[in-house]
Amino acid sequence: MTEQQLMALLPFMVLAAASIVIILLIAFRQGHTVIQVTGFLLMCLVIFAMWYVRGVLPQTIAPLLIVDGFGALFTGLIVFCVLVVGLFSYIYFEEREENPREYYILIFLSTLGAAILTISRHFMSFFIGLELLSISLYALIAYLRTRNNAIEAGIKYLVLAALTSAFLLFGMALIYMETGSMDFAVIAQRLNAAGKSSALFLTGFGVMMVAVGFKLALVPFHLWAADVYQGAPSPVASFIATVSKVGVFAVFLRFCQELHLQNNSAVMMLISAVAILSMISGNILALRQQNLKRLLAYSSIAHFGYLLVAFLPGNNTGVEAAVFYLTAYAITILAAFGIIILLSPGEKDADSLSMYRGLFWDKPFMAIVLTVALLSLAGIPLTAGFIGKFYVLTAGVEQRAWLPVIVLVITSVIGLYYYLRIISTIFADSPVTIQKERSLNQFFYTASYAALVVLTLLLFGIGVMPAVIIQGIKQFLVIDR
Amino acid sequence: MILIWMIIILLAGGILCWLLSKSNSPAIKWIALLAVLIDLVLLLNIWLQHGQGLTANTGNWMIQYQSAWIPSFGISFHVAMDGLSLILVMLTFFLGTLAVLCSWKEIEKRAGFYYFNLLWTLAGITGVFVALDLFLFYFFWEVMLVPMYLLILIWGDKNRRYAAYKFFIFTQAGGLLMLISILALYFIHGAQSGTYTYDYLSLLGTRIDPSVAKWIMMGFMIAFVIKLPMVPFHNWLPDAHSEAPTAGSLILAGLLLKTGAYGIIRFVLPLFQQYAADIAWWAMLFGVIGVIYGAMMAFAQTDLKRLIAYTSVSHMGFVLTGIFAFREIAMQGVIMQIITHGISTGALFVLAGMIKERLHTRDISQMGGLWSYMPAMGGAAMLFTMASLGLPALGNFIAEFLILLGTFQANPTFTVLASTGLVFSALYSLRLMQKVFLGPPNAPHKVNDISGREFIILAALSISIVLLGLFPQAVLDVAGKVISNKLYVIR
Amino acid sequence: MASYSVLAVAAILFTLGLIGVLTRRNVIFILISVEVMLNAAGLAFVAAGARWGQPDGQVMFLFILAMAASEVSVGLALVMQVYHQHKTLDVTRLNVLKDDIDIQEIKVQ
Amino acid sequence: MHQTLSLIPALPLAGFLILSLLGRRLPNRLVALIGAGVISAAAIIAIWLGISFLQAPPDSGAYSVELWRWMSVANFNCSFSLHVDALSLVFVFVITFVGALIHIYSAGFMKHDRDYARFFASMNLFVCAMLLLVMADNLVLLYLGWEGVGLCSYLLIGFWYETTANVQAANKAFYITRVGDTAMAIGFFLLFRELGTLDIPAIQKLAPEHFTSGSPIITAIALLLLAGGMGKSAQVPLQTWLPDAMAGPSPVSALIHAATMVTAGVYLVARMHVLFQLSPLVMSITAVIGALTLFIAGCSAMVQTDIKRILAYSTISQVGYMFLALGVGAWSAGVFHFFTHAFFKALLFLAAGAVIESLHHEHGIFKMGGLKNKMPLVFYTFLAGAAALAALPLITAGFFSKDQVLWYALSANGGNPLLWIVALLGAFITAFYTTRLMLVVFWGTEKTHVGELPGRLMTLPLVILAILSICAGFIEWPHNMLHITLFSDLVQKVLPPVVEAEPVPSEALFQLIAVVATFSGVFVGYLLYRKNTSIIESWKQTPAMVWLRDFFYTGWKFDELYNILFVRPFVFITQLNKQDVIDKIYAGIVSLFQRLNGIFSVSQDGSVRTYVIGVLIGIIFILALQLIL
Repeated sequence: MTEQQLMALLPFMVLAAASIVIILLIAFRQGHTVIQVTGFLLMCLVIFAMWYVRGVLPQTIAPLLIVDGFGALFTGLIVFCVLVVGLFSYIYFEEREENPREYYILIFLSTLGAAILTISRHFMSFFIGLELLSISLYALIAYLRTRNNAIEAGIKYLVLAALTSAFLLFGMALIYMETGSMDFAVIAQRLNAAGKSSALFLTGFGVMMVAVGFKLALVPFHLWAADVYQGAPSPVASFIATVSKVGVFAVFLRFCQELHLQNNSAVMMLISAVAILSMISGNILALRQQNLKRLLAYSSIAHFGYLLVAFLPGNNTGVEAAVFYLTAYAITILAAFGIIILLSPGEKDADSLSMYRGLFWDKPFMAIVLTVALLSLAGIPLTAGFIGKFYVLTAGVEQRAWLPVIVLVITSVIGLYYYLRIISTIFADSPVTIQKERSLNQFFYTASYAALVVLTLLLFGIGVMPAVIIQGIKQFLVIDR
Repeated sequence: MILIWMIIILLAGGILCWLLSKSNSPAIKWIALLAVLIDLVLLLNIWLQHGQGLTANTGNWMIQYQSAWIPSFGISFHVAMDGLSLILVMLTFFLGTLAVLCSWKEIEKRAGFYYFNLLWTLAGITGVFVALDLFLFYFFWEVMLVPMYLLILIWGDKNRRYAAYKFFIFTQAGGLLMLISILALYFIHGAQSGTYTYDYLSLLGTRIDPSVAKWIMMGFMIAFVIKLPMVPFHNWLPDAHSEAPTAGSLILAGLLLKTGAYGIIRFVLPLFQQYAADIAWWAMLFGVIGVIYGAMMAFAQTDLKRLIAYTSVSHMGFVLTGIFAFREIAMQGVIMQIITHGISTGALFVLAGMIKERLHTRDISQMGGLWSYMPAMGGAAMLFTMASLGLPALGNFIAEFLILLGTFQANPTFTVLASTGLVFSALYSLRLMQKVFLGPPNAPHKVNDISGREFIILAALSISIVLLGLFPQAVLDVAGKVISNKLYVIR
Repeated sequence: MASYSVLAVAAILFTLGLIGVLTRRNVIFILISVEVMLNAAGLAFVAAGARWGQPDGQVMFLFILAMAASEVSVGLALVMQVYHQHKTLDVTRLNVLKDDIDIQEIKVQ
Repeated sequence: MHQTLSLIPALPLAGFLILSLLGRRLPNRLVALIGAGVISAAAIIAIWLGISFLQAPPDSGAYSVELWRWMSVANFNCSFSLHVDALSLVFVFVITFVGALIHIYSAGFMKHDRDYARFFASMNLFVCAMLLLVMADNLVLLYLGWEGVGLCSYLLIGFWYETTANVQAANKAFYITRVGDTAMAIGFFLLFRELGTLDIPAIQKLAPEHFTSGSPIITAIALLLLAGGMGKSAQVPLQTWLPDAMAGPSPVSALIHAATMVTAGVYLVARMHVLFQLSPLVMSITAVIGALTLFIAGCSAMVQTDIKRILAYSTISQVGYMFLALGVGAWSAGVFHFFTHAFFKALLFLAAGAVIESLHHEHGIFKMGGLKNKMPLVFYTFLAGAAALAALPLITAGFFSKDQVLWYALSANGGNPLLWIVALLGAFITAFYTTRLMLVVFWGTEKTHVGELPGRLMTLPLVILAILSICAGFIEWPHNMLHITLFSDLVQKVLPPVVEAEPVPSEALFQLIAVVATFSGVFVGYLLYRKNTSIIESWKQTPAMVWLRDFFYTGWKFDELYNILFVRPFVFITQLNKQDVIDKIYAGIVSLFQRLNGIFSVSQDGSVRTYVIGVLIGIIFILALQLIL
């Protein structure tokens, strides 16, 4: 283990340390605020560390991990999301007078899991990261055990997650059986040596797809998404929507990259089929949904369908597109959930659409943020979502993947309808005012508002001046070449 | 650079209005008005500068401005203005000014946000007319959509939600198809020349193999004919027009429809000339169908604004037919039609708005004999109905005459069919006059004639329509050098 | 070749577990069936390791055991809560969260 | 000269602008002064112009002036320019002169109307448009005037717009003429495609070189132009609008629907005679249509009871004479008949207007009667007009023009006996219904009390027109009598002389026959409506006659025919598709997706078991896919 490798792992160590630090703080009877602030600083520290060690990248920590630009990029995105989620969580839990301390342990643990996924190059690290992520998620989802059916959501997620990880393991076992290695690179070599990909390998991959599909909520493994989003506390829901999906997608992308699966017609066929199914059913399911959290769940199903379209080419454009899309998507979804959290009155979440009637005339700021987020999801210009969709389409057209592209277009037209439905509700007359008691801590309100402002500005900024981000992504991605 | 400033002024003005919306002060209106007027003046200045030189050098770009935007995609912020754009932008600002004026009294609640949307729509439209980078074009194409949607959604009439959805979704559906086509073009050109760019001027040279080209062109065409609108893609129009507030209808009819025609002229014909020639027959056919179908629908309507909306369908049918005749005369006619239809139909919508303000209904069966209450408005209405049925000495006649004259050389049969549109237009126009202004007086209460502000609006419109009818050459010259370009016409 | 037959056994086990998950209504039994599936996967790993004469298979199995344990512990905690709140362990009774589309259609004139 | 030329249409235009913009603020007296003044001024200028034209004809044969370049696109150029030759001059004179008289008359006639200004504005606009029509040097400008007069006719027929019937009459007039106009426009397009220009002088020069006589293309062009003319001039089958057009005030009927506008068709055909001469077929069609029209309309005129409708039908039939003349190639005869007809028909309408006004807006002739002594001046002027209409020989203008028409219908090489017989029959009918009108209205017993008599403003024009309808004919005598042919000398600067077919039968004989026909018409009229009216009573019992009367009365049932053929089907279809059928498609799509949504969300039933099944399906699906590939 060279010193450089240690250096490269520094951010992840900090991340791991974070949860321990929190445990200690709790042991020392520190209050919510302290923990919150510490957590915030630690996350900033992670990002700083990432920036600090960028020089030594890429580093391979054989056999399990590889820290390269790719990983750094996704980790950065994940940590950013956690920062925002954490910020929102404070108010959310303060208003519910729950004891939120352990919440932070769990959230940092699962973040660590996601982070490990982004840098894993081996089935074991893949598996460990995934389980770290999901096991802490079970607890997180059910964290507010007395409230809006969190438990039910938790059980559902638990059963299905456990089931699918069994599939994952079995698939891994099959591939291991076939290739005699769990190291992505080695597997790739063996496969090339074998020439054509064997049935056993394909089966294995297919079985693994179940787990991946589950975590990314791809059709037909998407059924849990809506219930869990609805049942889980809003911050956790946003966490699932962003962090866990980013992490899993990262490792999936790396896996396919390493094995050059994009050249494997069977796999591509499978993936595009899944993509098309997800786009269609996601959008159709959302059409008449009245519950905002469920609706976001469905739209996220559709969006990961779009994302797979970008994923299809497997060339640089594809990866860039995917990363960019994820970034835009994460920011958008965080903004949307931020609004939900801030509007949620103490007892329950503000998830029924009727609560947003005429919001614009009551709380213009929030309404604008939400509207921008929705427009971004719908992919309307001036917002990041548009550039994202544009990027994805570019990748798709470049690959001449006409069928998925056409489906993408048609479904996003269908999708327009429900985004417009929310927007028209927001701008409808006769506003209903959501009365919600201001909690004591004004500071965190301003902080959250600030966060929302930042997110919105980011949405616009990326939408109008995407060049900066794209350049950044490119630079990071060249690191691992 | 000046072009950018025009757009920026509108955007900034809009934001300013919005910021002031808390204090529901009259200043808002004035700011909006000022913003548009400044642009109008700037543009007039440009015309005076380049208008003459224009005739000399064959349709070159008067003004160009280009700066990198998203270099990694070869997207640049490239705007330019030639005769065609000049005319259309002129129309934009002219109607924009009137739109602000006719919202003056109509919009009381949430004025700030209203003018924000109004100005941003105008900005988007302006952008569409000057963009020379396909990505930028698409960008503006969508930008003008959202504020328009909000205009309909918030300040619209009873059935506004439905109309707003329909408007947005129809346009977006077309837009995305266009986006795909743009991308395909981008890659094909890149593969050929090695430089990946969205720049219109460099894409012009692209050679595309026929099988693909047909599809790519279809992408563009569908987007544009939905906006135009062409039967059977016209269904968003009657709802949007009839539900939108007066200014909204004015902008929809006067400007948004024109973006479709502009798109076809600017992009489809030059980029895919021979393939455009292949579909010419079908396009003209649908144009003719539009002329007749729209007229018949208009004749049946009882909702004043719906009626006018369907007349737009009919008039735009002439545009489609004229464009695909590939004759210079017809193309000039199309340009004239774009302008004059904008003015005449816009004026009719303004009048409809005024009537609605007074009678609180759009149902013409509840009107009648209004002339005896408001002779002045009646006179104006007479003028514009006559314009819309193509009475000589008014602009629309020049347009339709030139279109038909040119089209006849391309396809006599369709021209004859389209000419029946002249008869049909007489049918619905006179029916409109009869139901609304003539016949036994039938008004719930005493309604008073037009106010000073309304007089200014109507006077401006009337004068321009008459001038266009008597001295069209001024316009024809500006557009002429662009149109006579071999890209647009078959000699 | 032996390893393949072992793999076959694993596959059968896996399927049995899956069937269990499908047929059982009681949360606890479902969890147990999942355990069976996990162990089937573990067995497959061992078989694979045996085939290539590597220890990795066993190592992986250990990981699986650890994970399974932690999973079950969290799972049981949740189960307790479920029983506490709903006075039942029948998963099919846990269906408060679902799509209830109230037919609010846009008017199509 | 150029300025004066442009002044002629410019003055009425100015009048229109002033009156329409601030007419409502001006006192009636001033309005009348402006309205009538501008036209009179234009008339004076026109007369002066005519005189100078006669004294020193321009070597080009026409005064012309280009005001500005209107449109020039590619090879299509047309300028806004006026062109006055002998033919135009005749029309300009009639339009301005008769127009001026009618304006003066209106000043008195309309004085009780609250929309005084609007009336004069529209009238001025009409005169302006009509002048542009006849002075245009290219067909586009002509079309401008053409549509302009259409508009004014629409405005003035529906002048009393508060009565729905009037508005409908106005619409009807506009629709039907519009049909003709559209045909004409198509003719223009065709012409442009062939010759590449729409300038009238150019056409007259190019056409003979370009077209071979009787070629289908020239026939098509001529036919289309003719259709336009038929629309405006109310020739069969587009005549049905004119009788209804009587809904307008009487001066309007006099000016637009008798003297000027309805003869626009005559002008067009005469103006485009080059094209028509190239297509003998169309020439004969024109003649036949003229003959048909004059007969059909004459029959209807015999049984009308509304004084104005009688005159309206007689107008149609007189214009039919003009078309007949043009059709057989007797150009100057046709134009000459227009010339005389303008005077006496305008006179008749104005006089009728005076009668109606004095009888409290009573239109039915059988409610009138015995006015001979009650309003003598109107009676004498009316008599003069009626005599001219009936073409009493040698003492009326009508005779001189109609005689020529009859004669050439037979003798011109385009003519033939059949046409002549029909025309003769027409002459008989005309004489008959004129007599009937006179007798019923002015003789017999008074049935309605006579109100105030027309003032000086109204009587003066009557007198002038009466004189003219007697004397206007003396400038052109049948050439077998004394040899005065001023008129034909003038117009034959433009129009070709009539070509007579050989051998020419003895003219006097046929003139005699015609005279006999006329007098017999008068006599029959006298017999039926004065001598013993019992015959009519007996006819009222016989169903055949009743049916015939009804058939004629309704204008040969053309309206019903058109209702069944065009109006009802059109309205039916449009009403059928009121809710755009295409909209259904999109509605269908929407509901389809809403159904799909319903179906999909069944899977979201919240039970873990379902979700596990979902996973199972997924894995099966995946493996199946793997197997397939």
